[in-house]
Amino acid sequence: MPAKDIVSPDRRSLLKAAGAAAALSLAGRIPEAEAQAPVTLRAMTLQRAPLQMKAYEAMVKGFEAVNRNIKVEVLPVSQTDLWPKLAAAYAGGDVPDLVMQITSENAVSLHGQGLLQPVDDVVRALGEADFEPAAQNLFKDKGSYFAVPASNNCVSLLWYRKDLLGEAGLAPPQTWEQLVNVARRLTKGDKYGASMPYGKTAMTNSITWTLVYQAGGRIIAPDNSVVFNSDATVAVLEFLKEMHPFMPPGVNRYDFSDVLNAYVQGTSATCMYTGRAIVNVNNENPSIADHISCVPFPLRSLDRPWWSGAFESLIVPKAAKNAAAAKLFAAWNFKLDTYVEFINATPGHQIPMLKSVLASPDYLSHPLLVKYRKELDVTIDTLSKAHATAKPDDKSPLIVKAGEIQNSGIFAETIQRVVIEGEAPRRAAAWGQDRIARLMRG
Amino acid sequence: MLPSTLRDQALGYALLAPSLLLLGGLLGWPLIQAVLLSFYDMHPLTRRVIYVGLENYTDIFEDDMFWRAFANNFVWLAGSLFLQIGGGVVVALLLNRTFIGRGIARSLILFPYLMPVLVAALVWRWMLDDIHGIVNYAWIGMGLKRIDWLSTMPNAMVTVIVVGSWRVFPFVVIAVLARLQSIPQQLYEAAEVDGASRWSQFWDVTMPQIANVLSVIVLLRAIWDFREFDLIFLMTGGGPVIGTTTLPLLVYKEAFELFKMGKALAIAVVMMLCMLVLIAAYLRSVRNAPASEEIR
Amino acid sequence: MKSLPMRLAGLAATGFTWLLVLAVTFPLLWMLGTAFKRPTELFAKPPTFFPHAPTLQNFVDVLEQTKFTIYATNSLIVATVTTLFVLVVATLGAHAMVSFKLMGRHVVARALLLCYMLPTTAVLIPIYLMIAGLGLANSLSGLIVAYTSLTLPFALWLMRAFFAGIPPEIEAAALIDGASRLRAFVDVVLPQALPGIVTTGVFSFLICWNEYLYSLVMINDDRTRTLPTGIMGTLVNGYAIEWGMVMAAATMMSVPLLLVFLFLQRYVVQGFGAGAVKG
Amino acid sequence: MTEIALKSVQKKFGADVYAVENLDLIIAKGEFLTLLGPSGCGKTTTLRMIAGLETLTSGEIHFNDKRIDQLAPGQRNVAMVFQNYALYPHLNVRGNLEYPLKKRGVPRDQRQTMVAATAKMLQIEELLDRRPRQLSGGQQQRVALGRAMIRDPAVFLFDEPLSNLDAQLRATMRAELVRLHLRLGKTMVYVTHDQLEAMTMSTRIAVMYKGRLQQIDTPAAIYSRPANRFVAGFVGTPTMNFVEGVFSDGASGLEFRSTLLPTIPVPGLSGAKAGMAADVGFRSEHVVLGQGAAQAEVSVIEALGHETLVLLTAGADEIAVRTRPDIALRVGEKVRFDAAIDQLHFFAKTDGNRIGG
Repeated sequence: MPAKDIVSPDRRSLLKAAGAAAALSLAGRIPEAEAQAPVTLRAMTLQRAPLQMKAYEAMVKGFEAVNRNIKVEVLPVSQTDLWPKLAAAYAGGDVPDLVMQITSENAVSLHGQGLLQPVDDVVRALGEADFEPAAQNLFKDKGSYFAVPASNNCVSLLWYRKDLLGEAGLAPPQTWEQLVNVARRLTKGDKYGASMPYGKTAMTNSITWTLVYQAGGRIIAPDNSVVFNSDATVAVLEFLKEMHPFMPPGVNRYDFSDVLNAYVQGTSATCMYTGRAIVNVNNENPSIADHISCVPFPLRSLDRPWWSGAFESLIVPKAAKNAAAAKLFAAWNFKLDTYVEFINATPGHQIPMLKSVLASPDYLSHPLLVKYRKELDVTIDTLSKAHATAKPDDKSPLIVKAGEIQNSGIFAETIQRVVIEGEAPRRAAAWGQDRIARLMRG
Repeated sequence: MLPSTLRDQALGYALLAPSLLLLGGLLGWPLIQAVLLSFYDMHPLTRRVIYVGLENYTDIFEDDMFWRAFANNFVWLAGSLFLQIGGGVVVALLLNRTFIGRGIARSLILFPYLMPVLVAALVWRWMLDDIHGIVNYAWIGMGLKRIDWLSTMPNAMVTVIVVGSWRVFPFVVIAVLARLQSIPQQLYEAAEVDGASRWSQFWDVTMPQIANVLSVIVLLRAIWDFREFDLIFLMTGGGPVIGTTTLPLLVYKEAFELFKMGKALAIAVVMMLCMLVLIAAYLRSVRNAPASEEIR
Repeated sequence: MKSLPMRLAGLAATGFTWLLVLAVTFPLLWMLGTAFKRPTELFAKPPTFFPHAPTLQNFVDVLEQTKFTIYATNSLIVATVTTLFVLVVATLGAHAMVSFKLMGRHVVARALLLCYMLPTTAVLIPIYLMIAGLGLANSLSGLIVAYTSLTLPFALWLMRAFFAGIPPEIEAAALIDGASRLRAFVDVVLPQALPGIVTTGVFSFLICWNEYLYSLVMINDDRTRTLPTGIMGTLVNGYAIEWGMVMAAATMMSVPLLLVFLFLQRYVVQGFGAGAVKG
Repeated sequence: MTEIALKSVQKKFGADVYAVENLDLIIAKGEFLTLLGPSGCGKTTTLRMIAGLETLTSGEIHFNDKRIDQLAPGQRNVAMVFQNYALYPHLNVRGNLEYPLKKRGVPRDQRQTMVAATAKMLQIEELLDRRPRQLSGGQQQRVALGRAMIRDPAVFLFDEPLSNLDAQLRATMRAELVRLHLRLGKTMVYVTHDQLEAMTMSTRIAVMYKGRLQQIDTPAAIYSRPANRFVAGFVGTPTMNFVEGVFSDGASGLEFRSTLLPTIPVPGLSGAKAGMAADVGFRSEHVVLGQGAAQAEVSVIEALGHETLVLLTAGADEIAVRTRPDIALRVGEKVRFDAAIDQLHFFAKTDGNRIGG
């Protein structure tokens, strides 16, 4: 496929993605036969808000126009359903060719089971050096990339209401202790101080890592032993229990959407969430749009900073039937115009993982990002210091069962035991330890 | 030409064949597979299959999660049966009277049964919403303390039982109502002549007449409720903690969240054995019920 | 003429009955009310029962922002095809079981009962493996196969009870009048079984329309999702539950069904009484 | 006209339950034969085997000289009227009458004339457009008859067709069926447990019990010379009186002794011999009150108007007596009675068979 076919006269599309796709095909990665036969590419995605789906449509349209023999089907899946879906898909031999925006724990686990194809060619074609260093570090195992870093989002933020904190004379909290205080002070009648997840949900499971790391603990030690039952975990459980009365009554069932909703609707004065708060507040409750801001999520102790990023990536399963086409489309994901359209479908939520895009005016010119430039900078800054939960620092080995652990629901259950059933944190931590150990054995 | 009897038999088998083939292929074979695979360790992603003998079974019997789910299953079953049968009989008795708008009332009462499970779950979740739910609004309006209906115990279990019973009690109403309508009026007249009170008319005339139908309904509902998945999953997802995790939910969790297919199937097999006991009881009760000569 | 206290008691009972009926139908009414409310009214205190300013916006949003029509079409296809297929198979099978004295029919009846009562979750995994093996994973045909496994035992069971209730002399008379067995079945047995067929059809359609677990596990593709998983996936497990939209979707998913039911009520109630309970 | 011959017909249900056991039966051309017996005696099974609705376990059935037991019901040219009429509920009367004609490929216009003629004959013309459930029992009965007649079958089979009608209508229909038989002259087989129907309508009656044929004869012969104790007891109202006793040798030859009746001399009763236990049977109309050696107490008096039934008790025995309506008796009164000596029937205690001619 000659390169000039791909390059549209549009200035923005002259950028690297198209070039990368061309490089891939020119390098003869697509066998002649496959290039000729019509192929349906099944690409699963975990980001599926309506505007994101629209952005995908545009992305696919552009891709199909160039690669006339490839049809792309985008399969949206919720975070909660991902694991069952994958189980069913693998068990049934009906594996997607590409999974987009999969969070790092899940990508690492699939890699740990030896289920992923190396994607070095895609990463190299896009320019390895352009990726954030943490991402390079995370997805490169034994010298080879098992996932293409795609975007990041930062749940490790605390959104707060400037007006409410100001009225109460409170500063944005930096430590757990301060957060408890803020939450307590702002809880009055139907208004609550904070919003965090306590449900048996994906969000509860995913933030537990962060809190344990912040408390100085780990879940899996570098030697792969389970160390969940620690003082740090107990501290986390106690913190969550202390916070619980300052949250809306339904918090025991909260997942991502509920946590954010409580803040957006004005029910809670603060919430733990990604930059999506920006767009949701502006769409659903503009009356508070001028009063929102965020800080990095408070730490247990200021001398031990730890924040997490989702490190969403693109992966190509080994069992994919159209791996070459999948890689081609993976590279196409980064074609600047549609990439930015996708990222900014939820402005502030998805943060590009390519340095060049992060600095590009195409990205930064979105009106909401202009308006909330300060909050965006907090997000970007926090993410630059953030790690993936499956690799809490650059030196640690990958926790190859991170996905299994997170999806098992053990975290949420441990928390619920303490907060809802009133079990002693130490006992609950021991229970969680035992469950995780069983899981690691299996 | 075949003799007519043989031709008839052949035709009979031909008519039955599609049913038998489909049942065998779609249920018989998977059932055998389920039992076989329960002796294996099976990972759905890697499709690695290792024979482990009885390990899955010893595993679940040693696991307190299993026993909690087992207990939950029976709490759910007993609660649901009690509510839907009790409620169903009461409503059937009320609807059996002559009153204004009886026809409409009889139609309306059936609606919950026809509501898709998902719709039922969503409507109730909305009504039970912590802040904006109508239930809590009314509850607090009556001067009562706000209640967390779905995420503390025992509230969550009670709530799913109430919602589950709300959804299926019309089944009991219709079945009982049909029976009530066939009770000869003379029996009541005789009782009245004998000076029986309303209450004793109910116990001495009505109950014996509907007892047979009731016993069949109880078992039928028991068998269906025992395996209920959708409603509980959609209402609570098995939470809080594992407060409303019944065996079907545990099977789902083991298979699709923890990836222990073998263990999940072992639990399913144990469930099936429990069901067999219920089915045996059902068969016996049907055999004793004079109205039905269906199964002999 | 009844005495005054008796009449008062009767009146009280009637009042209580209606109160109960309204309480039972309240969730349905609340769903309808919510579906027509604007977001501001949704969270109003005190809550309103009848929307002050009814709007169709929620419905428009559901239809425009989600693939509701696609999900509904899929559900309709899956439920209709499964129901028709199962009705044909079960009608023939039930007739064979009731009016042919086949060897082993009692064994078949037992086996049928067992199938009828199997826990779905137990065979979910093997059935899924089988459907995937047939290359039907992630397709409507795969769901049709799965739903056949759910509805066929039930349909056979119900239908068998209905056929058993048809006087055998009617078929015998047709045979003597010169009809073949098949002809007699078509001419005189089938018309008698019609209420049973309608009832069975309604219930099997309901089962398919409602089913959640198989659809959740089997379908990845948004374009082949059915209503329950589609609504759950886009409106509930999304990034924000918009109750107005959820209730609008729920309304569209359930109300047509309720109307169809009202239309067929006579048959269906008969079906409950006759088949479902007799076992 | 068709002669029906059943040759060693057997019907087994399950491993060893005989519904019909070794039945040999010839039904003559144009005969009205009734299969009479209590429920479960095999009479309906026999009829259904003739119709082709039941298969034979062994044996053969012939219509004239043609073996038909392997033929489908529709190929036997029989018509059947069922107890519950078995009208097709979804067809109107016209449709019901037409159905057998359609199945035989009778052209439309011909069908219409035949329906009209049959309806006229049975006086159901105004019912032609009604559905069966809109008809009374008697009307349904006529339609069922019409459906049987309309195609002029070789054999008519009736399975208790009158049992769902009320008493008055039943009497009317009995007469009508007899007329129908006379007019059509077809071979008819009629199943009933009602002896009145059997006695009034039949050319011959075949009494069945426990799957076996007990006796086949004209109604008069069945009544006056029952072949065994079962037939004797089953036919006749009130039931024949039975008294237990033993044969013994007396002064003037063989005698029958019982506790209740005076010794009855029965010299030359073939098949009886001294020491043999037997029952003596005599019908209620053959008892004479106010004379004789036997004595009993009056326990019940039923005045029927044209006659009076009296029930006597003597020890464990009960004796029914038909007598004139003007008799003056009181309950509790002791009376003498006698049984007409030439109207006695003896049945062996061992097998219940009739002793002597």
